[in-house]
Amino acid sequence: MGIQEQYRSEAAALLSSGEVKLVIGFGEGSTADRRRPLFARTPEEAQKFVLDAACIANLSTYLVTEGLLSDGKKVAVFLKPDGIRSVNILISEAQLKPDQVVILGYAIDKAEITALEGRNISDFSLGEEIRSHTPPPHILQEAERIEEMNPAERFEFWKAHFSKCIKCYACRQVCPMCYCRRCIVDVNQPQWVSTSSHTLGNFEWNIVRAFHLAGRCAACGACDRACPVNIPLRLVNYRMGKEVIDAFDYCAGENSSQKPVLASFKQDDPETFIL
Amino acid sequence: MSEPFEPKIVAFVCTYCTYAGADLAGTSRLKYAPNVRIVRLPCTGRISPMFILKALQKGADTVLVSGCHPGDCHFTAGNYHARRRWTVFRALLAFTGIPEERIRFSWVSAAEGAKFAEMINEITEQTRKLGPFTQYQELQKVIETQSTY
Amino acid sequence: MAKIGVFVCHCGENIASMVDTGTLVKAMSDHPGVAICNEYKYFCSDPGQETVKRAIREHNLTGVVVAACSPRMHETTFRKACAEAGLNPYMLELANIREQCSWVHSEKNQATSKAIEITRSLVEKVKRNNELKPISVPVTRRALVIGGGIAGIQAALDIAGAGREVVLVEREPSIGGHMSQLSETFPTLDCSQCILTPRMVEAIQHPKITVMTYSEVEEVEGYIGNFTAKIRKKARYVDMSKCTGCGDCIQKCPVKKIPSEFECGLGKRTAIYTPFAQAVPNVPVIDKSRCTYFKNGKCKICEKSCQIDAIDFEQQESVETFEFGAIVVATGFQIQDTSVYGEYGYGKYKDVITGLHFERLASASGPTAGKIQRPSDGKEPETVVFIQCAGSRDPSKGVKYCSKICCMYTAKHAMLYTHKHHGSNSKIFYMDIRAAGKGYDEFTRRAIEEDGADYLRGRVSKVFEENGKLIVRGVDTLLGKPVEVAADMVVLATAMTPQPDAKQFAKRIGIGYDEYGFYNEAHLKLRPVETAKAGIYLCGACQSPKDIPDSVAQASAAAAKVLGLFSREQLEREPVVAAVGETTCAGCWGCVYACPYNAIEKKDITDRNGNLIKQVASVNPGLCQGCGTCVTFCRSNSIDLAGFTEKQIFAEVMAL
Amino acid sequence: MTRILLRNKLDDCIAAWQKAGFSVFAPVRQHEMSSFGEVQKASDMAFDLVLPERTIKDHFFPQTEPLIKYKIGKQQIDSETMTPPDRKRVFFGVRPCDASGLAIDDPLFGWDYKDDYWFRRRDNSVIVTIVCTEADDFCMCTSVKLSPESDKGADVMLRPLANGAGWQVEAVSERGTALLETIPSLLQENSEPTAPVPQVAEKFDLEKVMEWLASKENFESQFWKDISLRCVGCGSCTFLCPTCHCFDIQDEGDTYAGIRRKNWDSCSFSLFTMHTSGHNPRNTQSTRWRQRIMHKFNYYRGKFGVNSCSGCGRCTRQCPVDMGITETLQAISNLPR
Amino acid sequence: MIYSPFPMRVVSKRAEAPGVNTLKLEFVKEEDHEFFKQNYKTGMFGLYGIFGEGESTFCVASPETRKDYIECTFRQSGRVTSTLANVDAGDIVTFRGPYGNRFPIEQFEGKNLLFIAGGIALPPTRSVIWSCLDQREKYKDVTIVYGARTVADLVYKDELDEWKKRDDVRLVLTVDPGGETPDWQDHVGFVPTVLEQAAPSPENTIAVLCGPPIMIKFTLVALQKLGFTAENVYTTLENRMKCGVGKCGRCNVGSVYICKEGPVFTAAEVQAMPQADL
Repeated sequence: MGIQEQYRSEAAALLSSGEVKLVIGFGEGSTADRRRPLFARTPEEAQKFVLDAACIANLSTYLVTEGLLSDGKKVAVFLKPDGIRSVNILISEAQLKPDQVVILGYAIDKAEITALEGRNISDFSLGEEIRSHTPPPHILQEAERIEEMNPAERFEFWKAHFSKCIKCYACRQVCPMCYCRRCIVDVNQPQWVSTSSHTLGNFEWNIVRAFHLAGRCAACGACDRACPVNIPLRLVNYRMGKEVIDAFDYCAGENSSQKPVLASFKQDDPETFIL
Repeated sequence: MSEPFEPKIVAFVCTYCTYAGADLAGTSRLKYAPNVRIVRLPCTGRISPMFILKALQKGADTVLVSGCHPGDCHFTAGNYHARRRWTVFRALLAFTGIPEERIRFSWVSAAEGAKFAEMINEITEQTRKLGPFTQYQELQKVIETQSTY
Repeated sequence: MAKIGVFVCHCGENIASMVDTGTLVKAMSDHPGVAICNEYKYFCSDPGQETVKRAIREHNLTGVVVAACSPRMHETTFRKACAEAGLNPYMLELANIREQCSWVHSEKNQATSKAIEITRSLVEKVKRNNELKPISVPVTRRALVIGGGIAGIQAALDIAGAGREVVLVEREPSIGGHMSQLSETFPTLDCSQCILTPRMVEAIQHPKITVMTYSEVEEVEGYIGNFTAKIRKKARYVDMSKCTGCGDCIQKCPVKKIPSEFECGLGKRTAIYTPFAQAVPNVPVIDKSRCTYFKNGKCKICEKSCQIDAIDFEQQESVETFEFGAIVVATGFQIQDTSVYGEYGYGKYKDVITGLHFERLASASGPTAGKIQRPSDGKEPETVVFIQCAGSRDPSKGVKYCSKICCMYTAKHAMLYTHKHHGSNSKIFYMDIRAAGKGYDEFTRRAIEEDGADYLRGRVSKVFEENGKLIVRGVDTLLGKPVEVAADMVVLATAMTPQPDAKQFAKRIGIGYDEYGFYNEAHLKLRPVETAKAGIYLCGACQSPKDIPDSVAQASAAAAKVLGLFSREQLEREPVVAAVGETTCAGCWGCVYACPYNAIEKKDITDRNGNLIKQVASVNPGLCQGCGTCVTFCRSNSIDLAGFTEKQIFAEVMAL
Repeated sequence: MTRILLRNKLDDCIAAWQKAGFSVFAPVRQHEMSSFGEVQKASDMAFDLVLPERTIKDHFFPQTEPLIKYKIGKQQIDSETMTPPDRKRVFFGVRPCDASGLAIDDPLFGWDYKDDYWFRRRDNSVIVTIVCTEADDFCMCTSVKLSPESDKGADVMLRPLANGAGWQVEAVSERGTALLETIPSLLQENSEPTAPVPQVAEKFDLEKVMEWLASKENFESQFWKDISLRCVGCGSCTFLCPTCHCFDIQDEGDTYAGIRRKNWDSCSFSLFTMHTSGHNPRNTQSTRWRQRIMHKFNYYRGKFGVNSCSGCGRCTRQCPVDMGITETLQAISNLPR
Repeated sequence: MIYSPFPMRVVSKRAEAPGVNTLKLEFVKEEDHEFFKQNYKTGMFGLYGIFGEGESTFCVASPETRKDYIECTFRQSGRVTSTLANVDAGDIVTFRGPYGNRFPIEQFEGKNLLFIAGGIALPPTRSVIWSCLDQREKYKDVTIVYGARTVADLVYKDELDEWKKRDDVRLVLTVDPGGETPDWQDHVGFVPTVLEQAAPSPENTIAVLCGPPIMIKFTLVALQKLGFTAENVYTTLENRMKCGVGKCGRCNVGSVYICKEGPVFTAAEVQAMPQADL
């Protein structure tokens, strides 16, 4: 039995036994190479689940949908390691209760897809894997290319990209970490971040979002994929993740009991740049 | 003829250490460059990255952020939290093309009037060398003109 | 719209000579929202304040900016003035155009335009100020005094004398501190023990004072009026409630050769001991590290000797928690480790000693019963060389500051020595004689003129032994000649330094300290006994080197501050505290972790039927100290800090 | 016999238009994104696109538009109305669906109160469409009763020649005729065959959809909740839509001056209809998605006689969760009656 | 240009209730005033603004019979209203409008009028009330039923007194249970209940009903019970608006643009709208 069939029947069993009220997985998409999030509430619907190497979205986003978990019932969700990492972060930020999430874990290695052992978040110890996780080579190369630029070149690079931003907030909406009920860009007293999508306002928005994700990003790349104007958002999030690892030896989502990196400190944190 | 460049430096400081240090520079009648504008906050912990960003947009050529030395925070740990934020924010700005010299961080205690004065002179001088921070300022100018479409 | 009054102070010439106040007034008069802008020579004066008050009333002002000195100087003055004129005192901002403008710049145009920018950004801020009300918090009217030296004892007695409870904590087995080690005290030469012991006894017998010796303050939490302190009582192995202080156990203890700390190693003590004869409480402790029973499991002679079964080898250390309203820190000092002066031979030659050793030698209760004897051979020294500033005022090896007491005690030592040993010869190497204080100069003169102390102005370069004598080689700068003195004993006036753990302790209780570890007062001149942390006060040598009169005076001052605080049941606090916007709080608890005061709690939001809707953060305004760390953390901007709100600072930045 | 414009004449053509005072815009690829941008020569243009990622709407209803500049003074606030630049523009290589989008929005911006910002640009622009020769999986113009060769919203329509050497040229409006008069020498009489128009299958039965939407009882149907479950509430479908026209007005500035701006807004955003009282008529994603569909295929038609969709398919093409109008309307037309 | 507002001078500000203020505004420019005089009819609304903060939508609370000035009453809540609440006489604010449709008061001529309002919704009603009272002879009986949560929340207290004194107006005042003060003389109870007790005749009567959605809902039931038909009940809707001129796409309920086809509707028209979107 392939993993797809295995998970279909497992999802169906979870639903029919009443253990979970909902299974969030993937279904066929509008084209042959697309997969779309699929929500199954009945064992029959669970038969529509698809699980293959095209299932790259991070479905943990849906776990923070307002009101979804407020009834205390459980939800099962198909997650790759980056999704599991997101769940760890969400638990550590009190957005999820560990016992409300059943994880149907899987991993994709090129075209191969394998099932992950364990159903509860505590079954997954991702620490080492995440630490040694490197982004796809093209991202890494691009990030290095930017690091090698001088500030003016870097600015031009981002100016070109951010000038395209239309503030559709797709990056925010697909991001599991963007669960705020009111985003800072929607705060108008005072209006720290302008809603206008001129380049300066776009810099503001993208910098603020990157800062808010620093030390919290699960590196799932959802923002990057969602961006309709192809801004390489992943690069800046990758850079932030690298910074917190290098500076504070902190890797977001290693486990679910971390303290937020920017709400904690060590007395001997590096401060070479401070006069 | 354009006017000679006078750097604009915006400083966000905590009231217990650096602000007091700046006061001490005053009571000691130390002289320093008049290019700095101080925004007083209770603690470095209150200094949000948004302040720095807005100051840069509003025409600051350099932003200075300063507070109590580690261990000396009036609020015990505000500066430790601030330090982490600065580390991250600084890296972020650098990655998006803002030269690191444009944002300066320091610890200045209430007793370090002289350090404050020297530092302002040094930052002013350095900013003079760097020239105006045109990158955001030019984007700001674009906003103020009519629609480009 | 806002009606802001701007008042530009000349501060005499202090501001007006560098800032063109006329230009400033004109600029501010043209600023949107400014209803009136005046200038005056001294706004802090009565007529100046009257002007402000009148303007508030006449123009119905909604906010006031006084462009003058630092808010650290006169914020309170003008807040009061606003309140008297019926304007909420928090609708005031001070634009600092003196300390941070006129005094530090030398070019008038630039200073003026800077003053304009400073003032207008604060006008924009004040437009967005909110009316605030001071927060009332209850005051626990019990004080914690940390340190049982003369300063701590005095503070405790003063507070208790006014009828308030005090817990006096001392980490040594007895209170008394350094003063109990001294022989006679300058400038009156009365016996230190004689004047101290009655105070020690008074303290321990006082119904309002709980003396906790052999105890340390482990942790302090809370805020002014509401501190909680954990105090660790070390195991004494002697039941204090039973012990009569008969001393039988000490007599019988077989371990007798332990160098006594109290005697600076010049005398010996037993494993079960009281540090000195007049110890208060007069209850011995067992030095666990030296006790044969604790080392080998056998002995217990003391237990057998005790007729009332006061020895308790099973005693455990315990931690007690108390609530306090105020804390007086009087943790004292230590003397500097003189071994840094290798050239003086301290540690190498037994007869090179410190001033404190000398005190013990001179003390009637000391190891030599008051006879000045050489530690090496017990002989009475013929010639004693005193080296002043052996540590103080020496930035290269010692400390930069003056330890303040050395000139006096050296003179005293010379005197005592002469009194006890006629025909003796004291030679004192000094840099200056600093004898400012009542009767002090007379005292040093007496040493020179009546008791023949020989003062040599100059530094000592080397002390070495030759033929059983200590050769002190130095220079007499007045004569401009090198000198060599063959001495029998050399006494170093070592520097007074903070306690070895002073910095760690300061961090534990949340007060500031200087580069050495002396504790910082809130203001050197105007608030010398307060720390920056409200409700914690300082006295004695933990703040800076002090002699006994100064320590006692400061102790009484700290006590007065404590009593002032305790005069009310409620305390009004600055309303600069954070508050959470519950509708937008996402409940990520970052603020909870970030808060240095544990002032943020989780709060349940329920619907009308009591069902939990969500949890949000909630700030306890009593605990919040207003640092704003939580505000900066909050991603959804759901927390704000009164007095420094996001709106205010945004406006301030946008006006720059 | 018809006139054709040869591809190798395009540089001359651009030059001629520029000489006549036009700025020329065409699909371009810049910074990893395709959109309409100003071009100087033919090689700047990206012809190989089925459709640029960004719509031509950007140039008529920009994402952020300054309306009024104000200065805050002590006694008064000076304000100055800002207007779009008065420049003549040719949009070359517009796809019929994008051009239709403009035509669809015209009545909205024109009814009763005329939106000068839109019409000043419309009146100064000439739209040169190129009939599609390719369609992708997402194209759905035929489903909304338009076609790859629709001339709606166009001033000049070009049909690619089968040999790829150029286009057959046809003016479909007065403005178009006038534009062609600036390049008479570049056009030649010819009767080359044109490339075939792609067959775009109809993906749903529009009549059935409209009927279902018009029926009141369906407004509260569970259908809306089910179909929109995965919608994450971003605005990418609306912002990339050639007909979506919702906006916000915001003041942006500092203490002394600022600009009142008109910025794109989206009915997908949860705060879009939030009252200050906290009441939100459309407080769930399903009601917002319903609004979007209803607005496009029921309300708009009720008001202006036309559906507010030109079938470009961008909403689906760009959706991060693979939603879009097509899927919803397909589902509606497949609902059992 | 379409989004350019008229500058207006604040003549006076009056505090009505906690957080509720009335501004009286006059036109700075005569041509703007002319435009207003020609176009304003009772029921229309405008966008009141302050440069630097933005614009906020509410009705014109002054009647079409008094066009020398504009009055508006609003509750302080958002960024704009908070700033508007802080203006003083002499300050300049802006007004864009008048927009929307109107109460067709000439169709009300010769009929009895019943005005029902709750809380902060008296302002739009007040515009119609005065428009009718200023030509009192054209209408028959006038009844006003007004309720608020507490006594303090009642707005236009002076005018309530004035109406109370008039013998050609029947004023029924009420506050919600618990909202009364010791010296409260009038009714205690919710508007629908008090309305039923007051029992105005539906005969030849037009009802104008304004209030929060929940009050409208229950009051409509009460009116039906009393025999009113939905066609004879007028109300006004206030949705979030940004443009006011049918462009920004925010205010529509179904195919109706509140800003253009509204804000005044008969209850029958409102009932035809998709209720869930209200």
